[in-house]
Amino acid sequence: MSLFTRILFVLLGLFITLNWGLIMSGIIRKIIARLSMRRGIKVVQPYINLIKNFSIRSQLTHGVMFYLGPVFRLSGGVGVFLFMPMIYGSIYWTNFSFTGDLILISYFLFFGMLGMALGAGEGGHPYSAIGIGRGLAQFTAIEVPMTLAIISIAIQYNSLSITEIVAAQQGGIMNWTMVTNPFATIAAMLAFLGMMGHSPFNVVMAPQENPIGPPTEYHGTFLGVLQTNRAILHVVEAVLFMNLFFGGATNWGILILKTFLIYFYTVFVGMVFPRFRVDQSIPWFFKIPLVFGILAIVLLII
Amino acid sequence: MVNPIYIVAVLLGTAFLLGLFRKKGTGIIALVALAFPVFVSASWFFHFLSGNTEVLNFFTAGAKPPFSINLQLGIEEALFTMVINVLGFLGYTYLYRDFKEQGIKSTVLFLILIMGLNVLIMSRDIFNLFVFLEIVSIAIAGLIYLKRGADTAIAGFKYLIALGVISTFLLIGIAFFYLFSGTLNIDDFLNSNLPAVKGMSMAVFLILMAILLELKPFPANGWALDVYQAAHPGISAMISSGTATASIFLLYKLLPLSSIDWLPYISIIGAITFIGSNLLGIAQKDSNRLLGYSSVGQIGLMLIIIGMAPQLGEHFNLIFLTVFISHFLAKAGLFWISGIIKKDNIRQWSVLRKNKLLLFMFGFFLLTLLGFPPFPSFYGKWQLIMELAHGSQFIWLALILAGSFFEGMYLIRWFGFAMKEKDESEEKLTIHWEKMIPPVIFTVFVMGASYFANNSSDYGHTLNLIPIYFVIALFLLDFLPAFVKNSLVIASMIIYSILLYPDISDDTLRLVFAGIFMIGGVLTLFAGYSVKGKREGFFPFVVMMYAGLIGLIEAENLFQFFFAWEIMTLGSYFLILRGKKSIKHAFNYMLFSLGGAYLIFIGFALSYFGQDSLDLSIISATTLPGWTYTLLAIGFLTKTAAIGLHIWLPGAHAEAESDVSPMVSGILLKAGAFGLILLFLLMGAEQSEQHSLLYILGWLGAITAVGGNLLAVFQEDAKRLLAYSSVGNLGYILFALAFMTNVGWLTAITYSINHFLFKTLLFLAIGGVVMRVKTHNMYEMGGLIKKMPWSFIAVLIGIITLAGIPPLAGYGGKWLFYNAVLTKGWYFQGALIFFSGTIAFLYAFKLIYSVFLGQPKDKFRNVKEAPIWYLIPQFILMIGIMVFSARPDLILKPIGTMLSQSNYFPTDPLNWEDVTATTNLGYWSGYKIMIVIGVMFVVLLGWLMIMSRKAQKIKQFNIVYAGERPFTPGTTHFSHNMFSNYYKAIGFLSWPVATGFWNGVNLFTHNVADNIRRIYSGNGQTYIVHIMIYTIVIYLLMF
Amino acid sequence: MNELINHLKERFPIYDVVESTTGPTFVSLDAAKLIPMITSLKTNHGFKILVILSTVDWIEDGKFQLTYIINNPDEKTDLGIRIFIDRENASMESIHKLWVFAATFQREIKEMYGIDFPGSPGVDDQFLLEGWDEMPPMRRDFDTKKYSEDTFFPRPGRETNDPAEYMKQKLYPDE
Amino acid sequence: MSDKKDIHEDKFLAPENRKHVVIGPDGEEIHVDPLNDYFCTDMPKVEKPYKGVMEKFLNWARAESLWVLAFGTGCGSIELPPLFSPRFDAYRFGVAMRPTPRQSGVLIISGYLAVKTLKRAIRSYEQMQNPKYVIALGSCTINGGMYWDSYNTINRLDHYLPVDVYIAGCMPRPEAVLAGFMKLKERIKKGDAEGANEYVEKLDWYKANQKKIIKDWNMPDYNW
Repeated sequence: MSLFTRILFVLLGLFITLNWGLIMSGIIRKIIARLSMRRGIKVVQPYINLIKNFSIRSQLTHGVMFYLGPVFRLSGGVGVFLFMPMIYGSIYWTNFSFTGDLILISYFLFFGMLGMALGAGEGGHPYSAIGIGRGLAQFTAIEVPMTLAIISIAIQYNSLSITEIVAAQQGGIMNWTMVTNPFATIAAMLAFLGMMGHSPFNVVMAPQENPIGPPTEYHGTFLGVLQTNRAILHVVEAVLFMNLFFGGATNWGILILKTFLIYFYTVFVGMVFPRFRVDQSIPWFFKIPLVFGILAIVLLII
Repeated sequence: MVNPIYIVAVLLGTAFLLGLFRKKGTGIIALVALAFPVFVSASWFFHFLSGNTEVLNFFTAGAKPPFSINLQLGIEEALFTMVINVLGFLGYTYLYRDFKEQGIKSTVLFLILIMGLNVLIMSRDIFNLFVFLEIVSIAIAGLIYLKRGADTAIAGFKYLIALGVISTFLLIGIAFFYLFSGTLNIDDFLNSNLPAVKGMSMAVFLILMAILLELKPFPANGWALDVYQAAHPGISAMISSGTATASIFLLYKLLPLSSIDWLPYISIIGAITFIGSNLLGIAQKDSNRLLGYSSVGQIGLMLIIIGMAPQLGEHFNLIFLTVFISHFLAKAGLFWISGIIKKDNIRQWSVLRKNKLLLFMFGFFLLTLLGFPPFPSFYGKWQLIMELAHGSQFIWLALILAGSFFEGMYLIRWFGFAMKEKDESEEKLTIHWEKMIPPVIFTVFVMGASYFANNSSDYGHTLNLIPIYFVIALFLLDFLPAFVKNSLVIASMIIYSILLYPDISDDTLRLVFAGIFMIGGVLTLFAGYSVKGKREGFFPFVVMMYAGLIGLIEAENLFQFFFAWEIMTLGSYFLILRGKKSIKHAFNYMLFSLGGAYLIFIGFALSYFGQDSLDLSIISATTLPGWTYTLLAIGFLTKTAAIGLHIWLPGAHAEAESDVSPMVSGILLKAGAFGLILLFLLMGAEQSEQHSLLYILGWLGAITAVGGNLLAVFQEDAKRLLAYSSVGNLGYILFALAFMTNVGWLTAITYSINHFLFKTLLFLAIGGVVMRVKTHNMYEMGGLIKKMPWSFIAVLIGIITLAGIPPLAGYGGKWLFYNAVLTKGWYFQGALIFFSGTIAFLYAFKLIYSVFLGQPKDKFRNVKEAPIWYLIPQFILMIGIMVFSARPDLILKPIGTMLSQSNYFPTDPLNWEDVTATTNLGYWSGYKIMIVIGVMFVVLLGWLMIMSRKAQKIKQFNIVYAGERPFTPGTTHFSHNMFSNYYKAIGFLSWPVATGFWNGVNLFTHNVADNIRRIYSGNGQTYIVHIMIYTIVIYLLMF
Repeated sequence: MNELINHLKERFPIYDVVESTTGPTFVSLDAAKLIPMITSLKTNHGFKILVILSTVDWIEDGKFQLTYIINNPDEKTDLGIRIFIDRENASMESIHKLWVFAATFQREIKEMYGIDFPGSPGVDDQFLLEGWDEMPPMRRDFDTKKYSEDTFFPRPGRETNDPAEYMKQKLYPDE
Repeated sequence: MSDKKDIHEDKFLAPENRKHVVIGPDGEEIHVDPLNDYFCTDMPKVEKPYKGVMEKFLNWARAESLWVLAFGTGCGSIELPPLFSPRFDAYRFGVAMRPTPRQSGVLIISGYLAVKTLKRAIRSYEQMQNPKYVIALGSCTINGGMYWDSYNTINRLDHYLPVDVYIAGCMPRPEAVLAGFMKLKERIKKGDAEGANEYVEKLDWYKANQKKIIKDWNMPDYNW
């Protein structure tokens, strides 16, 4: 496949991902509304919000890094997409996954975080820094079960390549990591809760106490960029977990179904549990998810 | 040749004749009289040295013994009389002014003293020895009174009492000796082959005991310490260097009398003295008394050596002479300096800084005492330890090094005070020129002795001394402006690198580290251009440090390695000591380095056990693998600051000067890593049997990584934060090395390179900032991005690399790490490592946010960008990071090839497909990742720029603040105690356990020293009791 | 309570004692005697709490009335002390040394009535009003309606009706 | 501006806002003028809307996505939370609360405005981005309501901020607020709701009115 075709397919895939991300968040919001007996937003409300934000006429900037923050953030999201093989068995939807593997993706997630942190820092708002401090602190704890789970999978499949991990899970639900390595799945899915930043792990943005955390100063186009990234990243992160634990996807339909369920799971948990403080959430991650992560490795070794 | 009897005659004659003269001219006459023996003994010494071996025996009064006294002058006697006479001459020069005030009496006593010492060395008649011992004692007692004062009088009196007791022993011993042997002549006795009589051994015991007591063995030496403390330093110098020399020689001379093997007992006495008095020195604050302890300690060491003579064999001469001459020159020099500055408390020695020459000599003598290379005692100690190990005397070896360590403790602390303690005294240092001459001459002698020691040492000739000569040259050129010297150093380093390249170009591993040391050295030196003025005492030590580093690379045998290691330690110590508040930290650094170096020393010695060469390869053939490797590993770990041994690092790195911090943190730490690499290779690399050691080191590395990073998170001081981060990163390297797999080692080397690149970069950038804002506290800074955009970019690149975020080089390290962890199977340690990697985000963010982002402070409204000389190396390093990120294969491929082809690590290598690295687990293409991310980033940036091109620029307080306005920048900048909730969650992991432990050890040592010190009650009677008990105990031990 | 009043009467020139079964007992006092009496009440009689310090503007008499209500938490009794001070250059001794937070009451009174409490911490700082440079607004000679009309752009067309009249007219126009 | 009185002579200027001197790291004196150094002193510009279909489309999007600044000024603020309860569910109209003015488009003045609160309301309004809308809730904002003769409560909001929609009542119930939102949407879609530009065009007048009653501004004229 020529580079040009590949880029074309990458852009197309990005477009699909973005749209699915927006629609997915719309649907989820709708479901939540119905759960609380409301009509709720329109399903296309995320689109409208996005257009609205891009149509804001005036812009403010605190400095160069304020500009670069959203760029880093979106690069992080898009980059994770670029390095992620979306559809198993398709030569068109594997993006640039030949440049790196699972480790690349799990570390590239930080790229966006760092950019956001710096951009928000340049904004000069103390709440931004407080939010980032909390977010990073929580992330260190999240990373522990996540790492253990990744190590566990890598031992199980003797590979760090996502494509190979997905390939090993083909052939029915009994081959999914979810079944073959349940403890790693549990550990990682608990970590996933923290990664997605829904309640109970949303103290980073906690609107009632810390206006909105890092993006306090962001508005208009900048906010639009951040929202775009959010839409893409939610899908891609769900795809990552789908690939690692739930057998991957062989076509877009399955991808959409699985990512939806994975994403819905975090929202579902978020609806049920109240918010943790950072000094509560970190010890929590060092308890149950850590135990599952260790179990996942110990069981594989023996 | 002049008959040495004239020495006695001239000195005695002058002493008598002096009375005829009035005051005028007596000094000159005495000086001339003292010069005469120097001439005589020196001429004899060179006479013997030039190949004449015939020993000169001559007799007083022209008759044979026992009717006359026979004197002997061989090469030994010639040497010892020569040094004593030189000391006498210089000592008199030093005391010239004091004697002039005192009148003739003192001069007479001094002449008598020198005469007595000469005879003590030459005489072969026991009774004669006794007589002259008495003469010497009385002369000294008289001279002690030179300095008037109550304590002088008391000390002199105690001295007389103690010597009275000792003389009694001696006299009784001699009486019995004569009773049993019928002769008083040593030679006669030795030739007569008398049958061993029981009482004879008692007689000899008493004689030797008296001589030993004269040597002030611990703990029966309270009287001597009081003398050192109270007497005029010029006299103390004579006692410490002169009488001790004579007594040692006396002991050496009389030992053959005994039919019992005294040597083990002498060693034991020496060891107790050496360790005991050095231990007590730790708690000592009075400089003269401290020197006294040190003197006694050194004599103990010499006793050990004499006692060990049979084991040392042919090396005895070198070992004994180097140790002796070091002590002799340095101690006299230090006492003289003490007399010049007239300060008792070691803290007040900071006045030394008023005179550069004095300070230099002070440091010179201290280092001579400490046995640092290239000073003579280094060669002696090396040979001693090696021979002891060869003869499997491991306990002795440990004892000697323990004693040396204690000695190091107080000497270094003293030196720190002199260098850095606040100098409160206002008065000018009055220096008489004639007082400066003797120490200067002795300094020159030390240099000469070093040269001879180097030449006569077995391995000295293999050393590459060019860098050392360069250091000396820089000392001489210290008057030049800083930029000239800086250019000189840079040029020489570049030239040296070019010269060095062909030698190591086939060893990729060495090449990498040489690259880190030399390129890093040149880059960090660039920053030095921003310093105005002369910057005295900086460049010699920089060169010394780099000479040591490069010496490590070049080392082919253990000796060269250890030599380079010590040189490096010394240079870096001086560099660290230059910082403003670094007195305590430099002390800690030196202490840990010294301890570590001694462990390495023992490790080397152990591997020498049972082998004949000193080649590096003997480590792999060691017969005591467990001990050797463990000791060596711990030794190297003190340099890499593994957790538990890390407490010296943060302070030392943080408080050093702005351009020294990157040297010691980015570059110097790699010396430890290099040491470990060398050790692990010699342990047999992949075939190593040391699984448990490696396993422990692996855990240690992981815990170090977590600990270092976690501690970094809670720092408020930017440089301390970076320093703790270094601890963590060296933990990674240790962990990866302990894998002992191909990929593991590649990881370690990648990390070494990365850490060098980003830590040097960060320290330079932060150093530049600190230079401008004049504070280390991050919460005091803020918003500096607008003032220092270039520094900001440097820090940004640095922390992206540090955090291991793709596409920069740090990510390569992480990827390799995962592969290595998975291949090795150390999963949980690996998880700890990755956990610590995420912790790195916390401090990386804190660093860049608190310093560069957030609210600019009023104070720093006008600060300028860091000096261009700081920025240039930063940009070179950034380019380095970029290149290494995009094309890691350029460096990693050759190393990988070397590792897998050299039989070290043949299995599971990293495969390279063009620019993509693959293992059987995954793949990584730095080049492609860079391109993908770069293109995407630029596209998105362009898009956003177009979208928000009209954006209004606003200022720091234009933030949403609930309709209010922020109060002040200081209260709006969120930085201090940024991660308080993190501390709440897992802060207990960062409690200072290690610091507490080492403080406890320190306190314990001091308490022990303090408690033992109480036996010195200051009471003369107590001292006598000590002497008696001591003698009885020795007697009981021997019979 | 009577006991206390009698006790006080012996020592301080209180007058105008108004006793109540439901609320606090009020006594009046010379301004000069306030500090000794209130100190005595606090230290000797257990009135540990200052409930409120309030002001009444008796413009007709040319007096300000300051009311200190104090509370004895052990016996659950309240005592109100009224004092009267001149309206011109009104000034009163501060009691912030007895109760630190009294400074806040005094600061408010300074702002709203212009009564000075020399020595009270922060008494001149603005309290509720930001940037107020008119007459203290709670004084009865301050015409708040006129001020409002002058300052706040009153919307024209506002009518004022007597509610009773208006309701009658609207609801029962026939009667 | 109408009166160019130097703000530094203002007796109400807070101490931390006065010019002062600090000592820099090299011992040099640095003169700090907080008002100019800490704040952007530029004036806002009129942001011209697009023409034709494009603007219509954008206006539709703006109307369907109304982000309200969570800022309650008076008793009316208690009427707002029910809007998002299942009973009234304002979300279905694209209305949402945002905690920061930067991201909000609608400022609801919910009830009486004391002078002190007005100052914060104006600052918050100025920190919102163009286009932005103001809904005035309750009679107090229209003519002062029951506080019409108070010395401390404003009578007519439209003298200080450009109001798009008034909702009468004391207090208006949530249904009325929803009706107000509908009205606002209509205005936006028609392109009438250009309050932000109006405010900029008549900035002098607005500022004069604001400064008449707000005497301790403690900031440059426009709060970015």
